Amino acid sequence: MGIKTVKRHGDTLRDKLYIPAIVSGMKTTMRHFVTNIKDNSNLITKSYPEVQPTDITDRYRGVHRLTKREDDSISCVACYMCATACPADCMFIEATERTDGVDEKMPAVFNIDLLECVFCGYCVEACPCDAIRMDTGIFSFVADQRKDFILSKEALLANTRSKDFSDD
Amino acid sequence: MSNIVNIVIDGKEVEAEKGAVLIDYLFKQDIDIPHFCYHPALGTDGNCRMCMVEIEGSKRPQISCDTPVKEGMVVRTQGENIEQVRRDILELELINHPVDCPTCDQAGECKLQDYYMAGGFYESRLEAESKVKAKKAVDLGKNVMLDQERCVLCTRCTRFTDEITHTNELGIFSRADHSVISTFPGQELESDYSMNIVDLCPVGALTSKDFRFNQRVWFLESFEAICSGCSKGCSIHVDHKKEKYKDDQIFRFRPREDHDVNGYFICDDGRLSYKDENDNRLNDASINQETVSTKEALTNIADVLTANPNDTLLLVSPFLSNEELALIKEYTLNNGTTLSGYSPQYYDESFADDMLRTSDRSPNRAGMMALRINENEKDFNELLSQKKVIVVIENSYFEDKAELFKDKKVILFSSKDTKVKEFANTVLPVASFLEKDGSYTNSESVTQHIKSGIRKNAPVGTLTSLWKAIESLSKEKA
Amino acid sequence: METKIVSKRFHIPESYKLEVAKKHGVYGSLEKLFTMTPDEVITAVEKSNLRGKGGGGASCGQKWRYMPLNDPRPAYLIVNADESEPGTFKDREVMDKDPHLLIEGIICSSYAMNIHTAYIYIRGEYKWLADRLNTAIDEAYEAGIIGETLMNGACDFKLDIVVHRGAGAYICGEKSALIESLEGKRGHPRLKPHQKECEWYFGDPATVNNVETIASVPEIVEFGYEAYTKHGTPKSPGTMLFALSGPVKNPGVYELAFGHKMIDVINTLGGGMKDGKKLKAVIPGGVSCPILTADEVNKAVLDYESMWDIGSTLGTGGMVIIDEDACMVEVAKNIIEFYHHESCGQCTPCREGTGWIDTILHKVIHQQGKLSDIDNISDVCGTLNGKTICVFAPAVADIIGSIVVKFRDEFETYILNNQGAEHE
Amino acid sequence: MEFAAVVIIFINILLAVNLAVGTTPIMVWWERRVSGFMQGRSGPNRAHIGGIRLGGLVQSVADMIKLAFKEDFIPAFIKHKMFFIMAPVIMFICSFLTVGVIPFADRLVIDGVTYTMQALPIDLGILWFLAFAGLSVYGIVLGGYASTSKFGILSSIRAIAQVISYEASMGLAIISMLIVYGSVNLSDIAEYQGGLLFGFIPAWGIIMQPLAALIFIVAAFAETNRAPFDLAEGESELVAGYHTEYSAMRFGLFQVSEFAAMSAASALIVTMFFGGYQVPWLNTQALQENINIVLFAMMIILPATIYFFTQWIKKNNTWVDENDPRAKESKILIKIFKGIAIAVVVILALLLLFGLGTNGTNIATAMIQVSTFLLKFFLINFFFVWIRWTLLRFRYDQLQLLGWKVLLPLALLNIVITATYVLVLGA
Repeated sequence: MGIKTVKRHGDTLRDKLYIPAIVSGMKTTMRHFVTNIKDNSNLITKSYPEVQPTDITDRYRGVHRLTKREDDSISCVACYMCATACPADCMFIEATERTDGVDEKMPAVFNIDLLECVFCGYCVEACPCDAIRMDTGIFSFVADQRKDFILSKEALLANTRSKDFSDD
Repeated sequence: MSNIVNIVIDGKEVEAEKGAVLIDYLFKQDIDIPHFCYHPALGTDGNCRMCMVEIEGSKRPQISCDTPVKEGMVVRTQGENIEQVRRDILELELINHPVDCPTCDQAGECKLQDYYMAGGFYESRLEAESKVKAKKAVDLGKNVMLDQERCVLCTRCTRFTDEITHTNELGIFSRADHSVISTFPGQELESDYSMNIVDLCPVGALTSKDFRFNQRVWFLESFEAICSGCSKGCSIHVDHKKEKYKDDQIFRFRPREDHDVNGYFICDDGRLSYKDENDNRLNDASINQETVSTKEALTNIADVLTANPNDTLLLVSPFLSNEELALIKEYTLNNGTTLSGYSPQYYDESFADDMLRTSDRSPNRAGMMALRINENEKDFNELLSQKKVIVVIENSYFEDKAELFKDKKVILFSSKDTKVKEFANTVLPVASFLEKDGSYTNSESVTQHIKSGIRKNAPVGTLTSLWKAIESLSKEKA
Repeated sequence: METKIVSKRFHIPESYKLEVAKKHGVYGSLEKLFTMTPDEVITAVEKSNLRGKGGGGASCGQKWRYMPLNDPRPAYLIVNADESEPGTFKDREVMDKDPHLLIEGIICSSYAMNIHTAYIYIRGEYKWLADRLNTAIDEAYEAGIIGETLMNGACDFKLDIVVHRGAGAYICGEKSALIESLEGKRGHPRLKPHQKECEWYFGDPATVNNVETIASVPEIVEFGYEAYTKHGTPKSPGTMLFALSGPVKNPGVYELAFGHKMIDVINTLGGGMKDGKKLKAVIPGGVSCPILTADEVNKAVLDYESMWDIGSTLGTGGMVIIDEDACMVEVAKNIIEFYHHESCGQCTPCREGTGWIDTILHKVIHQQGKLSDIDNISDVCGTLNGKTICVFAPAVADIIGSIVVKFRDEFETYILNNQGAEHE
Repeated sequence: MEFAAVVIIFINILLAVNLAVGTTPIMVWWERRVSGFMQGRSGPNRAHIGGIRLGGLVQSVADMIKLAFKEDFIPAFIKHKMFFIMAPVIMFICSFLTVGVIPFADRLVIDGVTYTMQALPIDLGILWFLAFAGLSVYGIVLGGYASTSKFGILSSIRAIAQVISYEASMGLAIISMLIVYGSVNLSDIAEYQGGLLFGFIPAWGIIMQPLAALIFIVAAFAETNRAPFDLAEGESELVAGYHTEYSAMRFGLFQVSEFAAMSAASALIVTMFFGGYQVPWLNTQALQENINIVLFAMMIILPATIYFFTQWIKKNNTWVDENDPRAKESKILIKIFKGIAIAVVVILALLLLFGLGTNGTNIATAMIQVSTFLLKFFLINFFFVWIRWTLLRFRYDQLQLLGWKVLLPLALLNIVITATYVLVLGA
């Protein structure tokens, strides 16, 4: 095997002086500054909300939605896996007997408090039924009361998959 | 001591009792042997074949639940061979199991699930559509639901009804992989102990109608307590949970193994008595029906008690702990008040049976008797007519006898919102049975201690702390 | 070739009737019996090395010795007539053609073990045989052969015989399941005891014997064990009823002394294969024994030890002959369907394993098979073997496992060609 | 007192106050937009009053209003309420007073009376600066300590150690400058830098004493808690350091004093090392002599600059939605700037046409010098911002290492060399 000696970086006088590195860094920032101030049309910043983003990818974790089965009924079986996985404790579920014969359990209440949600997507990973997804592409949610940020089961069911996303 | 023999378990030499069931011995050694059908209360049945161990000298792996301990036995509970055998059998166990843990109440305390996760069968070799289908939600009658698909046919439930309750409601029907557990036609589960089969069931086939879908078990916290449903004082686990934004709430009682008191089981009434703890709570102190602070009520009570100590009757109840009773008893001795423990309303002859249930539906009458607190009816009635101040402490005797309060000053300590409140001059809420620590003596003179794990949002003081406050207030006045 | 001991009256018309049978010497052994002590009878049976004919081949005398002596509890003899194995139909012949021989055997055995009640647990489907037995027993009662005394007072020994019809479960042929069933419970085999002991019927000692075994006892009593051990081989003395079924010219039950070559029996008594087809395989003793290929059949000798040597067992002696036309996949499917249906569902491996193999073979037959299915079947057979309470599951593992191993090529071809007649 | 004196004193104080406080919104805006452009973002550009955004400057106004009207919240766990309240005030006053001694122009002579162009005409200029710059750390210490928060305490400790470390080097760097200038009066120092070195190089501090300049500038960064030495704030470790628990205008005061301190440091750096109010090669005398030429040059340069600026506005100051008032801003601004250009040209032309007189010449000179000073001042401030968005924050041990093991010996060495040079060659 033998031992490979890696030369320690930053030991030369030039490195120790700091000045050359600082100057080159300042050159870089200044170059950006000058370029952008000369012509600011190439800035990455969009003038939101007049200009809406067009580059939200399929992996973007937007506001949640509850999916439906083929017969248009709720997929969720109220297993609480999402609530268990949730690091923010923002999911409030109450289960009930399901009587339509599709399954035996479903949520009576399924609330997500968006103010507490950290959008980590663990609930989506945890769901064994693919019942909760974050593919709505909704990145902006506004309300003027705290209670309006609590999404109910109906609201979550009403959310749909973003049309911008590719069909996979 | 010839009963003790030397055996070797996983290469370790140990001593064991000759003739004992090997699996019992392994449990005692904290060796976890997967098993479904074996249960110490129900004995060996040997049908699940999960508890296989290797025993040197025998050609094939043996089930440890049907192997008596013998001198010189060399047992292996680990190793590639035996684990492969367990995996094989577990795979068969799962081959027709719906694996619907998400909707199964047992998930989290399910043995099959544990073994499944440990074994890592994330893919079945049998396709889902080939699985044998059976009925999913069968109402077995009293308090129990059955899911025939999830059943592993360990027959613990049928053996419970056959051997423990002798009610024989359950049986196995059909053959091979179509075998299902069910009640006999036209029969329902009627036993007063039927919910024990929910605990016995190692999988989610039998679930409690009461607890069904209420909570996932891994959210629950638990502490050890006793049941206050009758003077048997069965040992229980109290499963409770303080949900976000909600108050601490009890979700279920589970029996706790206690060979001095109840063995492995409790009755259904006791099990469902947790509802009394959650419902109908008294939270606010009041003086003459007006809500006041605890402090004001305490001052008021101290005033009344110091004013007429000789004209005061304290009525305690067998729902109080030994410590509380002793405290009040000491108070009466020091202050000249009189004390009674008259509480005939807790007797219910129809409740008793020859298993666990007793006719006295209060947990601590034996403790009250040990403190020599008078329960005599005649004495009580005499005192009641003489005394002008009646202090009722957690005693429901006056629930339907409010007319006895005429011309009297009534002080009520209660954890329940009772009708007596309307006739009482001063009302003070106290912590309920499971919210306080204390010891209780059951009808068989076994004293058990509760250390409460419940944390309410707005804690109401325990009787002990409130009473001490009253005592010190009284002293200030004197 | 045949040695007729049990079947000596089979050819006589109406031999099931008491007077006909009596004319031909039934109950002849009893006179000698009453002169013997019970212990002498057991010793004689022990020395004759009479083996259980129900499939296990355990020594009958030894089994009798397990009955506790001087026990205050009543003892029971239970005759296992729950003959439900495909390919086995010898007990039927005994009960059909010579029921009085069975009664005679019961008398001898009960006398030997001081038993006053004997049960004949008969398969539910054998309704007419149960009737025939009942008629015979009634005749025997009437004639005073059994009842308060034996042979009209020749011996002061009370004996009752009761015929009990099962509800048609194969597993009730297993002795402990049979007793459970007889006790009125679900027919689940019991856990095996840890030392050699007798069976327990409602907590009382009992012994369970096969019909043919019991029917062999009078011969030993009457002529002594020396006469019996003259037949057969030193280790497997005596005779056995062999049943031949399948595409042979003369299928049927033949009593043979042990030690004949299997191929000879098929070719002479069986008259050879029908339509000149070639022999492909034989399942030697009811379908629960490992299958023998044609080559093995040529080597096979009909006694317990020789059969064990070639990796099979003699079982009940019911030989199922399979000719070249038969598809082994379908044979296996047919057999597993039977086992799947008959598994009692008590032990996990058997309950789920039989169903699983059935499902796999169903898929194979319906042209959805994969080559990995063959290994899956072998795997399941491995799990079934030796991990259950009774020997039902090992029997499944034996027959299915041996078919899959010995005819693997055929399975592979079947799956790959995706052919085979549609089964629907 | 004469009217002129009142006006001049008033102007001086106004300049000082504006430099200390009034520049804060501008600096905030400056910081945001410069950092934006450096990072390829645009920075604030939405807030507007009737469509006028002034490139985002209005956002700073909005922020100011917000801070002023926000609830003044003191957490319940704070025990030393007085210290808590005093801390931002101390810090603000110290930073604010520092600017007072900066000369904005040469001594102005009106009607034969000489006026010093300083808000606080004190002779001890540099010492005053050192005193108050050092004192202002008390604000941080008190604030952090009174916050009853571990972040605040940690921040206070860091701030103390940091200020002590760098105060030493800074003082020593100044000493070497004093040896050169021979005075502590900032007006004298600025005046000195009007001369030429070897006859052609402006005698600026930075040219005479580059090492001292470097040390001073680095130390000034540390003194003012600016990146890369903003360990007292250290968002990544300390949330916001000493002002974690502050809100509303108390927080605003901290913010203002930070920028005031920065302004003061900039002003001092300009005065000490970049010639103060001096226009290179044109000292006061030269300016006064050639005032007409200078004005004429300005008459050409200013409109030209404004022309290019309007071109830039036209190109870059746009808005996506044409119906929005903000879309019309460019046109308005261009008109205003054109108006300014015309007005300047007209005024300058009139001045040139009718002559200035002595007082007029002096006032014009002072105005040019004030403008020069402000230009330099803003450039140094830009440098501050530039450094902040380029360099990473130092680690704490690196900070101390740099202070004690590098800057301090260098400063001492510099003093020795300077002193030797001065001794050997004579003053």
